[in-house]
Amino acid sequence: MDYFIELFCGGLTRGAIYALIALGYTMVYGIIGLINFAHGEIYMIGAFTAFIVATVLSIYGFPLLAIVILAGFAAVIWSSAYGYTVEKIAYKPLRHAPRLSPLISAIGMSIFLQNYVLLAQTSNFLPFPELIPEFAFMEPIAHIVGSTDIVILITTAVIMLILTVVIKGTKVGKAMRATSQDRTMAMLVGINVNRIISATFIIGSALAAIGGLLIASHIGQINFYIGFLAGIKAFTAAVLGGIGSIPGAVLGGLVLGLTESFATGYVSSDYEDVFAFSLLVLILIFKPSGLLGKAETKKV
Amino acid sequence: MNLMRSKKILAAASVLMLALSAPVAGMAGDTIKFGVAGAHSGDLASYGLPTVNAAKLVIDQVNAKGGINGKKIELLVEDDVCKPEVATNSATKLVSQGAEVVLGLICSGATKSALPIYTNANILVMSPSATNPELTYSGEYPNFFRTIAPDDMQAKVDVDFALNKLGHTKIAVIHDKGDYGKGFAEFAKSFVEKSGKAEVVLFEGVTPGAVDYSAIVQKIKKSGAQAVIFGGYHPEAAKIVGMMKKKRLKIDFLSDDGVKDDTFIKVAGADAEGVYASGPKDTTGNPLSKAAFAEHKKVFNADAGAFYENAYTAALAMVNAIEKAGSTDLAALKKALQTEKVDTPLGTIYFDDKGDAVGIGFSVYQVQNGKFVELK
Amino acid sequence: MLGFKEIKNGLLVSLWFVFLTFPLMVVKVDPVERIVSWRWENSIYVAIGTFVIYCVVKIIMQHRTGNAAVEKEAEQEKESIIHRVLASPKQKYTLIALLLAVAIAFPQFSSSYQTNVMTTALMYVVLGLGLNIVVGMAGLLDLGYVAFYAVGAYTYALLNHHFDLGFWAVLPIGGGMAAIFGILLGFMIVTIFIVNRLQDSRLGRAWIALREDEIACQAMGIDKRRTKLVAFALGAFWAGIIGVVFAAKTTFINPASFTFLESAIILAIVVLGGMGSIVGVILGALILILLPEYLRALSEYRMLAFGAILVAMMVFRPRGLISNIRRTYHSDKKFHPPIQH
Amino acid sequence: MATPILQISGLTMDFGGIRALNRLDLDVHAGEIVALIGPNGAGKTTFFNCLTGIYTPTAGEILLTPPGSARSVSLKGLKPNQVTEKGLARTFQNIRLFSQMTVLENVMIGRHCRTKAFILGAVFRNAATRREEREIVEMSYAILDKVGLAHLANEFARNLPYGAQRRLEIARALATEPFLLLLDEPAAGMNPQETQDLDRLIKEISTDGHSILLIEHDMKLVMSLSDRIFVMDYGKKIAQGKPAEIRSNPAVIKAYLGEDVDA
Repeated sequence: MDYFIELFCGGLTRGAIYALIALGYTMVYGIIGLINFAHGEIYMIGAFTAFIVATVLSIYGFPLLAIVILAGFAAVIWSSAYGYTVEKIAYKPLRHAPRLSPLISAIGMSIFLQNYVLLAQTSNFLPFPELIPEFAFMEPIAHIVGSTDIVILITTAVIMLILTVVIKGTKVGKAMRATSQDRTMAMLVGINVNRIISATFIIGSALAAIGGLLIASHIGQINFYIGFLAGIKAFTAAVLGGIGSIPGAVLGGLVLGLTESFATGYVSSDYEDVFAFSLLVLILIFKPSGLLGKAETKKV
Repeated sequence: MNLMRSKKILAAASVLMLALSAPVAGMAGDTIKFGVAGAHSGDLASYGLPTVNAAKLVIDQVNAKGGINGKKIELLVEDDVCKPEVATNSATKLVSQGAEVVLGLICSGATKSALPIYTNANILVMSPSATNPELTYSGEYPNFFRTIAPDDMQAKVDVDFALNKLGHTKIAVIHDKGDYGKGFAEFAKSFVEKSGKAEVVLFEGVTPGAVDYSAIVQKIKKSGAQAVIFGGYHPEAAKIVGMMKKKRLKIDFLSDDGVKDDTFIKVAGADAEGVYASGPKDTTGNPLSKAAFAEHKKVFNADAGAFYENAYTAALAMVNAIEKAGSTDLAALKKALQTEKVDTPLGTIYFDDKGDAVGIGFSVYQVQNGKFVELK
Repeated sequence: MLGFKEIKNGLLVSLWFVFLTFPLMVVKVDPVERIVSWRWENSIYVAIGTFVIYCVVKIIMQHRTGNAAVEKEAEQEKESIIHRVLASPKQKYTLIALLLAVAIAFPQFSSSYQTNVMTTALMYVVLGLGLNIVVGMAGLLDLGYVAFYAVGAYTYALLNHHFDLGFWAVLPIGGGMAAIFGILLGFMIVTIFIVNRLQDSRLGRAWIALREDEIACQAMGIDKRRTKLVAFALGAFWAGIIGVVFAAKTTFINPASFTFLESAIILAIVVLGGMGSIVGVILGALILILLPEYLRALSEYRMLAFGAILVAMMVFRPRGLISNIRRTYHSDKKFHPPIQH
Repeated sequence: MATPILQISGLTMDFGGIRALNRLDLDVHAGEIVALIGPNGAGKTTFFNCLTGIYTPTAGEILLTPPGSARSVSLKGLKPNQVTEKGLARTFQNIRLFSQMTVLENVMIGRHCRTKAFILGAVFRNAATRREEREIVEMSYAILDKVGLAHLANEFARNLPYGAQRRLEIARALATEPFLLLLDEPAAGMNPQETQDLDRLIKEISTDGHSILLIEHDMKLVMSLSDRIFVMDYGKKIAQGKPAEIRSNPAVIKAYLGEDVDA
C-alpha cells in the first residue's frame, strides 16, 4: 500500500507540472487554434531566468525567502515577455495565412529559442539552487512524499483556482472566452482581439514559468533542452484532456502523470512512454475530442 | 513515358554509374593528411573538442621538429555532431580530401556508421573514446584502434567492486536506453549473473530528460537492492542520486565513465558525495600526462576536457607508428602499432591484434569531499 | 525612406529587446565557483542588431507595398514558365533526360562528400513529395511522418541483419555512393512523375477538395475517410522506401535519426515550398537540407539561423515559395457567350 | 398518384435539450419544384443537413425513391457522400466552393462519385482512365455552359463575382447527376438582374428532369418557381400548399409578421 501511495504522489507531482505547461498550450489553441510549439521553450526560459536570478542573489547573500520570491517574479516577468514577443513576431503576421504556416513558424521559433539559450548561456547542465527547503515536520513521511512534492501540488492548486476566477469572473476572462468562441463576433462587439490574444500568451507563459521554476528546483538541474520533452508531454496532456479546454488540461496532466508513474512502478520504465501514448490513442479512439473537449459542431 | 522503359533506363544508368565510380584513393602529396572527426558542435561537443585540441598540440610539436621523415602533417577537422548520418558525410568528406589516418570518432554510434567507409578506403582510425566492444571484438574493422578500454572492461571493474569489495548480493541495474548506457548495463547484468555471488533484482531503462525519476527510485527501493549500477551519462545520474536522497534511499550508487566527470559533481552537488564511478586509471603521477595538461593550459588558456589524454595518447601513437612504418600504408601502420611500444600520458602502451590498447584500463573512483578519488 | 516615427518605434523596439535579452545575454553565473559575470557589451549588440533589423524590415515592407503590383506580375510570369515546362510533355522529358545526365555526371566531377550531401538532399525531396500528398494536397496534419521512414529503415536493417541481403550491403561503400545517388535521382523523377499525375487525377482533385472544405467535399459524394486513408498510405509508402535507402546508406541506424525534429523538417519542406506544389517541395528540400549543410561554416550559429529563417519565411511568404498552380483543361466544343447585362 | 421521390415523416432533431425539428412531414414528387420557407431560425438549414447526412436525425424517416423505380431507400444514418451517391445533391447557404481550384475543377469534383479511376489509373493513365477524364471534362464544360460560366472555366473559383459563385455551386451539384436538387437560399445576396437569371436557370434545370427542393427568402422568386410550398416555424411545419394558398394563409402571415398581426 505504501508503494501505491508513493507512486500516486510521484505521479500527482509530475502531473501537476504537466498541467501547468499544458494550460499554455490549451489556452492558445482555444483562442487562435494554434499548437504553440515554442511553449516548451518558454518554460525552459522561465527556468533559466529563475536559475540566473536565484544564483546571483544567493551569491550576493540574499535570504532564501527573498530569493524565491524574486526569482519567481523574474521568471514570470521574462517568460511572459518572451511569450508576448514570440506571438507578435511569429504568429500575429500569420493570422490569415494557411493553417499550417503558423505551425512551421512555431517550430522555427522553438529551434531558434533553444539555440539562443544554448549560445547565450551554455550547453552544459547546470545545478539549480534548492529553492524549496526540506521542511522538518515533513521528515516522517519524506520517503513517501517530500517537501517539494507538497509545494508543487499546493502551488498548482492555488494557481488553478486563481486562473478559474480570472477566466470566469474578470472582464479579460470573459473577453477571452468570447474570442475563443467566435473571433469575428468578438471583434464586432468591441473586444480588442489582438490585446486578448496577447493576454492569453502572457498568462500561458507565466504559468509555464512557474512550472519551470518548480520542476527545476525539484530535480535540481537544467539545460537548454529541458523544454522539448516537457513540451511534448504537456502537449499530450492537453490533447488527452481535450485541447482548448482549461479543466481538460489539468485533468489530462494529472492522468498522464499518474499513468506514467504507475506504468514505471508496476510494469517497467522502459515502457513509460508506450503506456502514456497508448492511453492517448485509446482515449482519442473513444472520445476524439479528448476527455473534457467539446465535440466540434459543424457550422454549415 | 512508358514506365517499363524508364525502369530499364534507370537500371542501366545505375549499373553504368557503379562501373564508372572507383573508390577515391588516398593521394600521396607533400604533406601527411591527418584527419580528426567527432562531435565539435551540438550537445556532445564537450566530448569531441578536447580531441581536436590534443591533435593540434601533438601535430604542432611534430611539425616544429620538421615533421615525419621530412613531411609536415596537415590537420583536417570534420564535425559529425555524433550523429550516424552526419558521420558518414564527414567520413566521405575526409576520405575525398585524402586523409591518410583519422583520429577520432567520439561516439560509438557514429563510429559504427562511418567505419565501413574508412575500412573500405584502408584508412587507419583511432578513437580516444568509442568504447563499444563490438568495434574491436567483431574483427570487421581491421583498421580500427582505440586508446580507451571497451565497455565490458568497465562493467567488469564495477561489478567486481560491488560484489567483492562492497560485498553486495542484490543489485539493481539501471540505464538510459542509449547505446552506451544500455550496452554497459547489459554487460554489468551478465557479469553479476555469471559471478554466482549476487542477483540482479531490477533491470530497467529510464527516459533521458524525463521530468522526474521518483517512480523508478521508489521501484529500486521496493526491489530491496543494496546497490544501483547505472549505465549512462552524468545528467541522468545526477537526477537519480538527487531523487534517491529526496526519497531517503541510502544505498550505494555505482556508475560508468560517462558519470566520472567533474560536471557530475558540479550539478549533483552534495548528493554526489559517496557515489562510485569507474574511469580510466589515474595518470596524474605520470610526467607525460602533467606535461600534456600544462601544454593545453598554456596554448588554449583553459583546462582540457573529456578524453583529452586518450586523444593525446592516440595522436602520439599514430605519429609514432607513421614514423616507424615510414608510410601511412595500413598494413605497415598496423604492424608498427602492435610491435612498437610508445610512451604516452596514459603510460607505456602498444596494441593487441584486435586493436585495443594494452596497458590502459579502469579503476573505481569515489566522490569524496567534492572530488573523484581513485580507490586502489 | 524612414520617417521620424519609424525611427522612434525602432528605438523603442530595440529597447524592449535589450530588456528581453537582459538575463540570458548579459548575466552569466558559475554556480559552483560562485562567480557572476556581467556581459554588458551584449546589450549594445542586441540594441544595434534589433534596430538595424527593424529598419531593414520596415524598408522592405515599404518597398513591397509600393511595388506589389509589378512584383506579382513578374512572379506569375516566372511561375508560369516552370509550370509550362512541367505541363508540356516534350519539355518535361528533356528535363528528365537532362537530370539523368547530371545524375551520371555529378558523382564523376564532384567529391564524394558533395555526392553524399546531394544524396541526402534528394532523400528529403522524395520524403517531402510523399508528405506533400498528405499535407499539401489532402491538407492533413501529419507530425508522425518520420515513423514510417523509421519503419522502412528498420525493416531493411532487420532483414539485412538476419537474412544477409547482400546486394544493398555493397552499395554504401565507395562507388556505391554514386549508385545510390543515381538510383535516388531516378526514384525522385519517378516520384515527381507519379505525384504530378496524381495531382491532376480524380483522386488528386478529391484530396484538394478535402483540403479546401471537408463538408462540401463530402456533399460532392467523396468518401472522406477512404480518401484520407489513401493519402496517408501513399505518403507513408514513400517514407518507407526512403527509410530503406537511408538504412542502406548509413549502414547503421538508431532511434536518434528518427526524432520529432526530423518530422518537423520534412513538414517545413512542404510548407516552405508551397503546399501542394511539386516544384515548391523540391526547392524547399534543397534549401532546408543544403542550407544547414553549407552553413556549417557558421557551425554553432547554424541551427539558430535555421530557426530564424523558418520564421522569417513564414512571416514574409506564408503561402510558401511557390504557390500552387492548377491545371487548365479545354474543350473542343463551342459554348454560349457569357450573359451580358 | 406515383410514389413521391422524397418522403419524409416525423423528422425530429434534438441538439442537447433544444428541439430544432419537430415531427416534420414533407414530400416531393418527380418533376416538382418545392419551396421550403420560414422565418430565420425556423430550422430550414437544419432540415437540409438532416437530409444530406451532415446531421443524423433523432427520429423520423427519410425515404428516397428514384423516379420510375419501385424501390425506396432510407437516407437515415447515411453519410453525406452516400446520400449524394443515391441521387440527392445540395448547395450551401454560405458558399462553400473549393476556392483554390479552378471553376472547371469544382464541377469536375462533382463527377467523383460517378467515376472510378483510382491510384493505378492515375499513375498509368490507361485508355479507360483517359476516356473517363475526357468525359469528365466534356460533361463539366457542358454543365458550366448551362449555368453560363463556360468562359470562366479556368479561373480560380475564389476570383468569381458573388452571383457567379452561387451559380457555380448549382453547377457543381448538378455534376453529381442528382434527380433531386436541394438549393439552400440560392438567391441570397443577388441583385434583381441576377435573381431573374437564376429564376430562368432553375426552371431550365427543372425542365431537364431534375426535381428541386429549395429554401429561399425572396418571395417573388419562390412564388414564381414553386409548384408547392411548405412553411416552417420553430422547427414545425405550419402550412403547406400551392403558392396562392400560402399567400393568404393566416398562420404564415402571423409567423412572418409576429404575434401582433391580428391585433
